[in-house]
Amino acid sequence: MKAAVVTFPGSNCDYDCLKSVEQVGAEGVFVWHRETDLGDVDLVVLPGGFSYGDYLRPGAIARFSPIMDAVVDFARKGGPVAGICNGFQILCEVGLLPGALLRNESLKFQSHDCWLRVENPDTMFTRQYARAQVLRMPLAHADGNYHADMETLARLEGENQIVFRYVTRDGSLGEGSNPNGSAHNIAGIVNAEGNVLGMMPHPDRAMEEILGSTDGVGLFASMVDHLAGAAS
Amino acid sequence: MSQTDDTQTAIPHVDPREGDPEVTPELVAEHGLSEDEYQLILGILGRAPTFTELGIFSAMWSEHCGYKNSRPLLKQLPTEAPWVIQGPGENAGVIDVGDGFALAFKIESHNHPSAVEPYQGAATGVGGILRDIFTMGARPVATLDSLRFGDLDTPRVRYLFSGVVKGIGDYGNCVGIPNTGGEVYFDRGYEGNPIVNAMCMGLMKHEELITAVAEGVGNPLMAVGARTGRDGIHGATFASEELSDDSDEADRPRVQVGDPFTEKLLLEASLELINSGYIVGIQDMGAAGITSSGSEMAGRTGNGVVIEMSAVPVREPGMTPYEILLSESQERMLVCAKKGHEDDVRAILEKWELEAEVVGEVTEDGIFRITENGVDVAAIPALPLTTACPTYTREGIEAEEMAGLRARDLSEFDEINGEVTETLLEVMASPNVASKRWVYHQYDTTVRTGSAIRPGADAGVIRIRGTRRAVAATTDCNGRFVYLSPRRGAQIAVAEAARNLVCVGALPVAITNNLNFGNPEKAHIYFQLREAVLGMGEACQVFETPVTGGNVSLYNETDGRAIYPTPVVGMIGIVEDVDHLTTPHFKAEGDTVLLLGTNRNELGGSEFLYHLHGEVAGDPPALHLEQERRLQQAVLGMIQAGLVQSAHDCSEGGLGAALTESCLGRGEAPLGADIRLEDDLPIVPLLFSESTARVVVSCDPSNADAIESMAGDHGVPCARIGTVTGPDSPLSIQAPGGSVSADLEDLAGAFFNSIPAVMAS
Amino acid sequence: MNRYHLEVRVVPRPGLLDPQGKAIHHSLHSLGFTSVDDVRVGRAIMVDLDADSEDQAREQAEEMCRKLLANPVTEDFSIEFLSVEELPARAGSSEGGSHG
Amino acid sequence: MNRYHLEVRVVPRPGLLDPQGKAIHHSLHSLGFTSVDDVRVGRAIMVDLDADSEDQAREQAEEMCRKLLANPVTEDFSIEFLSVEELPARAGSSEGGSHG
Ligand SMILES: Nc1ncnc2c1ncn2[C@@H]1O[C@H](COP(=O)(O)OP(=O)(O)O)[C@@H](O)[C@H]1O
Ligand SMILES: [Mg+2]
Repeated sequence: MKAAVVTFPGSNCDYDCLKSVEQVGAEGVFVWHRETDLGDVDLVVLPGGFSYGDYLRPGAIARFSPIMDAVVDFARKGGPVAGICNGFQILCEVGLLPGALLRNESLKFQSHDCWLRVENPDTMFTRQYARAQVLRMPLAHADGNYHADMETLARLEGENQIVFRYVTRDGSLGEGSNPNGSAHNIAGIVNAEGNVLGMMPHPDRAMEEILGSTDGVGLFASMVDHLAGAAS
Repeated sequence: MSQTDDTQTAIPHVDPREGDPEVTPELVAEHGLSEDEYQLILGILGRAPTFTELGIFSAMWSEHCGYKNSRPLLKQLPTEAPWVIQGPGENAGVIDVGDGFALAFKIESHNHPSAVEPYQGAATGVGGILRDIFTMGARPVATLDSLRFGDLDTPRVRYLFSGVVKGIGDYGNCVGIPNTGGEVYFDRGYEGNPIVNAMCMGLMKHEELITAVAEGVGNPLMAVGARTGRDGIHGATFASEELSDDSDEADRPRVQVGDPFTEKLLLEASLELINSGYIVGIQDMGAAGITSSGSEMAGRTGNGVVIEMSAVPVREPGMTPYEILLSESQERMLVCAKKGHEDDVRAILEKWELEAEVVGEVTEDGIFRITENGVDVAAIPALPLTTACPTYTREGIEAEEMAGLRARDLSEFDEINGEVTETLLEVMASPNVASKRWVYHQYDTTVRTGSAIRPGADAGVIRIRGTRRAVAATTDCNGRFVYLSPRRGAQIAVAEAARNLVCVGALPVAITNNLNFGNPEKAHIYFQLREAVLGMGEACQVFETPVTGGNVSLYNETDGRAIYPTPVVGMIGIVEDVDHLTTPHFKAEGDTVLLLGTNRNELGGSEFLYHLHGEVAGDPPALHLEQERRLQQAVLGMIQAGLVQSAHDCSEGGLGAALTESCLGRGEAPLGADIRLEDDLPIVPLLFSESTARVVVSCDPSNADAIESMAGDHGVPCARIGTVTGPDSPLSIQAPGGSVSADLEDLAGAFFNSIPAVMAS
Repeated sequence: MNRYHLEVRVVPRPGLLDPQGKAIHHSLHSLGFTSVDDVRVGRAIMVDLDADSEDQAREQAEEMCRKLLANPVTEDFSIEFLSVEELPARAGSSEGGSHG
Repeated sequence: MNRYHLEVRVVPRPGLLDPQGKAIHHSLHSLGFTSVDDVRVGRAIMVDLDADSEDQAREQAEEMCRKLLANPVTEDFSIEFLSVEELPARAGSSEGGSHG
């Protein structure tokens, strides 16, 4: 099983994502943004970082990278695409996911652990998690404040497209649960077809005990799981 | 390779350049060169320098590049150990960290630029130190930042503080280098003259090490990365001038703007270049830009270089050789490539969307030669340019008031009328003791998944993937101690750094340092500098932590007022096995709490005195280097033997703060503690003296005996002072001189919220 | 062929929360500027652009905004011409404005 | 008393590197907008302000820039009036413009 990790100029979590897919048994390959062909890969990860320095808007320039046509094509054909942090921002800019990620309410870059509640365990990205399971992962971004218009939010809610929500340590939506001002505490969503995921927190940084959490393993394992199932 | 003596005889004549000003005594003075220094230049050239040459000398012989005042002192520092691979003199020091890995590390100051423009000043400081590391062939794995500001109660200071922190964060976050620690102090002693020191460490395999040399006559020199603009002209000399009130105005055109995105590309491209084998040397165009990189790369080998100005990619039209040579535009490198591989080098840079242009070549005549459209505009023997800079050993006399200040009797503060608990809360809320979370939550601390211990412990730790090992790093310096007693203060800085490292389970192995001082031409400042360097050297001997490099920032004065002498110590430690990693926080109810070391009545220079009484006075805590050494060996032994659950040293805020921090941890799962102290000291000095050689550890009760006997073996005092209690219990301290009972929530409020609250105002 | 100096102004959609504007509004008040009644913060993108006519320049600028400079989900844009200078005609310059 | 809608335009000082402008310029070119010749990026701060006269409004806006909106070391600012509406006179409104 082969996973492409796309490297844009300014990506800096590409290495972490490669390690993550390898840890769950996939073969990871870096794909440079100037390529126009993903090769024979089974899943695509758009890693975090500061593609093009986040200049103008995070993801605004990267979404025009040559490789993105191939990524969009891969997604439209139903291939699993996961965008983490800057990857999420790119997916919104290119239109594979609805909405946009605005500057954090604090107006600051925020770097600390956060807690996520699994809202929808029935996706190819979350099948190894339990519903309402609370996960611990680092977040590290300045623009993670998810925004979409009312209809879109209603649709996301109605169609179970909200996969992860920010919660407090004990799993509640109460005070202090929302680190960046995201609408409906949204931390991660999938597209209507369920094969494109975007999330701001970093499962790729929650893969080993020594890093403080292994809660990210389930996300990468779920994808591999799903593909293995599809294959057999 | 040619000898310098025969090049001396062959200095080419150089005609003054059309349109350049005439070199007059006034102009020489404006360039910060003394009459004697000018005579020296005449001797080296055998003729008068051109305007361009004058600029070159003034930059290379500035304090920043030439270490005029500090070199003789720095010579006294210990620099050698079996594990030191690269000592002072290169872009960064390098040590062996085991399993075939080497660590490059260095600290650099950007005090003056940050005082003028905090955001860009701090950002470009980070950019510079990153380049120093990856030009050695190492991939940066962590940064640290050591900061000093005035008291937080003025808008100006809050502006500087938030600007500096944002600048450091935005740059490092974008390049993708985790921050793993640092320090921040607020004290009127830094009013108007903040200190911004950035440290970086990078990992490499031994064979990946490369140095900054221009070797192989005929090899091309290539300018790589960003284009050259008029930024920071004379930044190097400017970094060695006192600030005055109007500096905001005066320094405008000099502000350099950082481009972390280009830096990230440059980082990846440089490491790829170095591994490609297409180049022989590479150096950052840092202070004094092409001038220092070009002449130093040549000077190191005895070769010469010739550089053609019209070949240098510029950002603005009409730049003169003088401007191009002294520009400090960021994110640029000078590369010495292997002849015939120019296109291979270009191809790698092209992949990373960067420029690389051949601007010159290595010559055999030992001359640093600059041409403009083929015409010489400067020709200076490289070796004397980089090494003949005169040095000064000045007279140092301690200011009279100091003896009196040290002798100040502090017994009046021994007792508190009122609740000791209240005082503890006040001390915990003091910005110098309070959590620096507001700062490091703006820094990416987890990118590249190496961070085994993030900021918030005694030291930061980065694991080495594929091994059991890890490297720990910390920066420390209590400027008040150094101010009151320079020699001991500097020793304490080294001792605390080492103590911080052993507390996380690391063996201290080497330091880099940043000497932040006032104007050394003043006798009392030179005294501080000399004594501090002496003290640092003495301590480094005892702890076996040689100095592999550092940075000197002098003239840190505003309107004649100097900062506290601040010799920041950046120390590296090696963790043999990640299983040894230890944090300051109590882990389990029922664990036994022990204090290693001795409590003393030593309030001198303490945060208690400053925060509650506005005084910086008294004799700083005593330091017995051998005792401190034994304590640290004992602590490390206990940790490696797996006996302790937590370890935390006592520093700012004393034992009271150390116990509180151990209870609170990161605020997630605080635990109370029931502490009983036997010492018959008055309560204030007992809780708030910042005596050295003390560490609070907690352990499973079954290990307490083993810890005591191990302490005994090392001749280290050890007392069981209590037990860890539950999450709903307070921190309670009983002592002959008084008692404390503080709810964890109150302590947490004071400790975690005080800086955010001030910054929100 | 002329060179047009124009400003592309990209501002957050009305109704969209603008934390940056809110923060500035707040600090202005605490600085005593109590007569300030609303603040919104956007980007001012200063573009120098070669085109044969103002219409052509505007058309190009608008397409830049739709494609890259503004995010339709969250931002509105407006274009303002600041100044113009004539360029010495040069071969091929009329293609200056073409783009795929 | 009128309400002035104005734009405070804050742009990087000439000569200073503008990494963001550089990146956008580069991107516009690769998108085919080859007639773009320079791009600099600043902030467009849209301010609604109550004052008795345009002069008074301008004076206030300029002081805001000096005190808060622009960084004198790295940025230049300019002020542009977009529109104005008259406000029903209300007591004390004339103090609207006062500030320390
Ligand atoms: N400027 C900073 N950047 C990053 N981390 C910081 C900074 N200042 C303080 N810290 C972190 O906060 C913790 C406490 O700092 P400090 O009180 O200086 O520790 P210590 O007294 O043990 O040296 C440490 O983990 C330190 O790394
Ligand atoms: Mg400590």
